Amino acid sequence: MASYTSEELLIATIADMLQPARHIAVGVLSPIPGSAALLARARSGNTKKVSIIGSMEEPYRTDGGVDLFDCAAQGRIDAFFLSGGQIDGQANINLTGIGDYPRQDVRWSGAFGSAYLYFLVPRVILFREEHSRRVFVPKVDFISAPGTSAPNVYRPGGPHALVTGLCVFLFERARGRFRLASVHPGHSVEEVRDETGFDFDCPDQVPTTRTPDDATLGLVREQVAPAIASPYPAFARRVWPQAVA
Amino acid sequence: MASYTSEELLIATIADMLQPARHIAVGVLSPIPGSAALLARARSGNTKKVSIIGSMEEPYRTDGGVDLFDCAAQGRIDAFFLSGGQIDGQANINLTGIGDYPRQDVRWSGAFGSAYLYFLVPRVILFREEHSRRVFVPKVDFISAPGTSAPNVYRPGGPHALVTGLCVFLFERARGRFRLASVHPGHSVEEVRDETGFDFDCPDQVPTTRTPDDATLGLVREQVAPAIASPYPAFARRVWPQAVA
Amino acid sequence: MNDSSSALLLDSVDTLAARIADGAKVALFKDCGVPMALGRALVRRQARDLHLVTVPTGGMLPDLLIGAGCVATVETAGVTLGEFGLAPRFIAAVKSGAVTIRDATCPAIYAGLQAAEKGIPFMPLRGLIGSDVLASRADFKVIDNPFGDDDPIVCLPAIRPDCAIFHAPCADRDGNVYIARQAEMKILAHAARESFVTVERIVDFNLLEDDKLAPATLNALYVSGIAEAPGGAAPLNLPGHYDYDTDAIRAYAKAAATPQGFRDWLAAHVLVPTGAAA
Amino acid sequence: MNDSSSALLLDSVDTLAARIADGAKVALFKDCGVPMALGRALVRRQARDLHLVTVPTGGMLPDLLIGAGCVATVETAGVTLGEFGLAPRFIAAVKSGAVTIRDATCPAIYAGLQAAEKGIPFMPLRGLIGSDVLASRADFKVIDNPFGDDDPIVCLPAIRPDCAIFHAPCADRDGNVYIARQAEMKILAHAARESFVTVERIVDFNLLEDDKLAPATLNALYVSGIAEAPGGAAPLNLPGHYDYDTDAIRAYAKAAATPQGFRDWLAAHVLVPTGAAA
Repeated sequence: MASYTSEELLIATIADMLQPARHIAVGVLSPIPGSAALLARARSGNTKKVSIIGSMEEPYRTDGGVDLFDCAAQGRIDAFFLSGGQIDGQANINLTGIGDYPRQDVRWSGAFGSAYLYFLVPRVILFREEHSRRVFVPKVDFISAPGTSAPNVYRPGGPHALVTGLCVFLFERARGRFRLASVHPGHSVEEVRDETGFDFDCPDQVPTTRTPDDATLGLVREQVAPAIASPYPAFARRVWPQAVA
Repeated sequence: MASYTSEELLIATIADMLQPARHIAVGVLSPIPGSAALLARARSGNTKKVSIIGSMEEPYRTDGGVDLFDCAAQGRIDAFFLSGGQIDGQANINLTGIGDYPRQDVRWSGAFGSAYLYFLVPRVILFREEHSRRVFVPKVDFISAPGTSAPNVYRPGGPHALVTGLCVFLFERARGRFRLASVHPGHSVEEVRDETGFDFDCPDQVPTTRTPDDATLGLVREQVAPAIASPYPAFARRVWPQAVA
Repeated sequence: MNDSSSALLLDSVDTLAARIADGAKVALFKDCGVPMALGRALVRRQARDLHLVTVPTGGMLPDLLIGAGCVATVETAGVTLGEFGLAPRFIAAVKSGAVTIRDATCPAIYAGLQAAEKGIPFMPLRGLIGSDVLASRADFKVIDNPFGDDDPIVCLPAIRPDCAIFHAPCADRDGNVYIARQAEMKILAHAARESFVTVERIVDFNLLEDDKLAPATLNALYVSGIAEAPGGAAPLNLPGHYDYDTDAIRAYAKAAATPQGFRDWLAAHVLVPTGAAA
Repeated sequence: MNDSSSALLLDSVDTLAARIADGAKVALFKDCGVPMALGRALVRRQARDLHLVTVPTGGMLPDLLIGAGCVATVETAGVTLGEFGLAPRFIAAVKSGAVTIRDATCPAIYAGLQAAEKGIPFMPLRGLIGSDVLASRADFKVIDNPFGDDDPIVCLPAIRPDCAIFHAPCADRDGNVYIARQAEMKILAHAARESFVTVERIVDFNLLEDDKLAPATLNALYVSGIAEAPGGAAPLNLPGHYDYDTDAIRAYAKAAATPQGFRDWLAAHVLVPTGAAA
C-alpha cells in the first residue's frame, strides 16, 4: 500500500461520509473539506455537484450567497462543513470569541453562515485539525450555532460527525452526544481522552480509522490536487508538490 | 388654437397631474395613461423616468414584475394608473367580476397588481373613458382594491383623481369622497350626474377642463405619438394616422 | 460536463410532458418564454387535475389548458388575452365552477414563490387589507407586525409548485438554461421542486463558462428535464427569435369564445403530431 | 440618454465620498467589487460615526474604516482577512468597545436587506434559535409561525442603509452600472436609499440596450453618484480586470497588527492624493 500524508487520510475519511450526498457545499478556508468533496465527486463519476464558496471555477462556482443559502433551505444541499474556535460535547460551535460578550478577551471573525446552515443542511461535518482541550471544551463561551435544538424547532439539518487530527466522532442526535468512532493510525483512545475537554461515549473497542487505498490516493493526486489548487493554491503546493505545477 | 381629439384632451389632462412625479409606472392596456406619462416626461426635458409594463424599449422597459413591485414599496414610484370594471364613490375598484363570488355572473380577468400598488404608490390616477352608471356604481360587487383604509393600515399611497370621458374628479382622502373638479368641453355637470351611480361632492361652479395648448399638442404629436407606437401600435395609428408611419 | 446531466436532455416535448403528473401544482411563467408547445403536449397527453399557478398572471396557455379539461384549480392574479380580449375558457370555467379559482394579486404570487425559494413558511406583504381578494383567501393571514405598533400586515403562505415550466432561448448539454432578461424564471425554478424547460436549441458550450451569458443562466441544479422545441413559445413571442403571431392569437380568441369553436381549434392545432402544431 | 442623469457622473472618488454623511448607515459589498478607493477617500475626508453593514461579511475595507476611526457600529456576520488572518483593527475595536458590534449570520444580513428591498418591515428566517447570536440581538424577534403549530421562527427587521457603496466594471453616461456576476449588488442598491458606485470606466453606449449586458446591469434609477476609479477595488480583485495583490494585502495585515503600524500604513497608502494610493 502506498504511503499517505495526514491530509490525505483526513480527505479520504471525510469523503467516505459524503457518499450519500448529491450536492456538497464547501465554505471559505476549507482546503481539506474541499478536497474531500472533490474526491467524493470524482468517485461518483462526477455526478455529484460541489459548490465551493469563493471559487471562480466552473463547476464549483456558486450564484452568490443568497442563492446558496436559499438553496440550502430548499433542501438542495446535502452536506456542508463547519469548524469552530471552540466546539463542545453538545456539538455547539463558537466562531465568535472567548470571554464576556461583547467585549470579549478573544474575538474571532464571527458566526458567518453557521447559525443558519447548521440547522438546514442534513449532514454537517465538523472539521478541526487541532485536537486539544483549548478547542474541544466542556461548554463553548458563545454559541455561534447550537448542535441540538428543542423538538419543536424546525431543524432538518445538524451535525453528523466531528473529524479531527486524532480521530472521528459521530454525533448521535437523539442523545445529543458524540461517540468515538475511530482513532487515526498512530494515535490512541487515551490520547483522545487526554486532549478532549468534553465528555463523549466510547465503545470498548475503537477501530482504527481506515487508511486510503491505492485507488483513492490515485484519485486524490491525479484529479483532486489540480482541482483544489484553484481555490487553494498554497495548500495544494504544500501537500502535493509534485502533482501541482 | 389647434383642434384636438378627445384622446389628446385626456392625455394632456392626466399629464398635468403627473408634474410632481419623478418616476411614473404604467400598467398593461393603458395607451392613454402611457401617452400622458410620456408627455409629462417630454415636458420635463426627459428627466422623469417612465416604466411601461410590457415595453421592450429602453428607456421604458422594467426589470420585471418583482423589481417593479419592490420599487413601488421602496417609495421609488410616484404615480401609477388603475381602472375598473366597476368603480364606486369610495374609490373602491373592481377588476374581478359581478355577482356572487366565486361563480360570478360576469367574470373579468382579476385584480392584477391593484390590491398592492393602490396602497403603495402615492399618486394613483384612476382612468376609465366610459362614463356610465354601469361602471360608476354606488358600491362595487367585489373590492379588488379598496379606495380607503383604516388609519392604522400602512398606506402611503392611494387614489388622487378619477379621469373619465366626461370629467375629472379629485379624491379627497380625508373625506373618502370624490369631488367634481372639471367637466370636459362640450359636456355638463348634469350629464355627469346622470351618468354617475355614486354620490360625489360638487362645487357651485365647476370649471371646464383645460384644453391642450399648441405647445402640448406639438409635444404629443411629435414626441409622444412615435414613442407610444412601440407598445401600442394600433392605438397610435388610430389617433395619429399622420404622425405614425 | 458530466454523464448524468446529459440525462436531462429529453427527446421530445411529449416526453417532457409525460414527466408532469396529473394533479401536479404547475407554475406557469407569463412573460417572454411561455411554454406553449409544452402546453399543447400536456393537452395531448390528457393531463388532468392540474393546479395552475400563473406567475403572476396568464393568457393563452392557462386558457388552453383550462378549456382542454386539464385543470382543477387556478391560482392567479388575472387571466386575459390582453389586447385580444378576455380569456374565454378561463371565464367560462370560473363561472361554471369547473375550476376552483384562487384570486391573488401579482406581488402576492411572487411573494409566495419567493417564500418557497427561501425555504421560509411565509412572507409578509403590504397592501391587500380591506380587499375582497384577501377576504376570499382563507390561506392568507393578517398578523400584527411584531416590529410595529398596531400595524396589521398580511402574511402569505409559501407557494411550492411541484414543477415550473417555461421556454427559453437555449440550454447547454450540462442542463444549464439561458434565460436572457427573464430573471424571474430563477424564482420559479428555485421555488418549484422540479423545472421542465423547452428551448429553441441546445448549444455545445457550457453557458456558465461564458462571462456574459452566465449571469442570465439558470444552473442545471434546478432543472429536471429539457426538450428542444424550436418555436416553443409560438404563437406568443420570444424576443430576439420571433414576435407574436397576432393572426394566430386572434383566431384562437375567436374560436375559444364557444365550446365547439374551442374543440375545433384543438383538433386543428393541438391534437396532431408534434411539429405540425400551430 | 438625458440631461439629468449625466449629473450622476462625478469628477472624483473624493467628490463621491463627500456625499456620504457622517453617521450614515453604509452597506459594504464583500465579494468582487469591494470599493477600496472609495473607502480610502472616506478615510481622507475623516468620515465619522458610520454604521457599517457588511454584506454579509467583510475584510480589509471595514478593517481599514474601523482602524481609521470612521466607524461607530458594525453589523456583520464576520470580519476577517481570510487567508491573511483575522482582521486586526476590527478585533481591537470590538475588544476595546471602540465600536459597537452587532453580530449576525450571513443570511440574516441578506434577509434584512431583502426586507428593505421589498418594503416589508421584516423577513422570517429559519435557523438562529438557541444561538447566542440571536440572544445578543434584541432587535431580532421570535414569533410563532402563523401557518404552523408550535413552530417558533425568527423575524428579522428590515435593514435600510442610507447608502450602498460598491465598485463595478463599468457604467454608462445615463448612470446604469454593469455588475457582471455580482447579482447581489442589486439587493444592496434596492435596499439602500442611495447607491454610490465607483467603476473601472465609463462606456459610451447604453448598457440596457445591449441584450447580453442588460440582465447584469443595475438601472440608474437606483444610483445617486458614480466616479471613475480605475483599479478601484485594488488591492482586492475584480474578475476579468485584476487579481488580488497578495503582497499588498499581506503588508496591510502585518502593519495593521499594531496601532502604530496601522497609522504608518495609512500615512503611506491613504493620506496621499488620489491616484498615488496603493
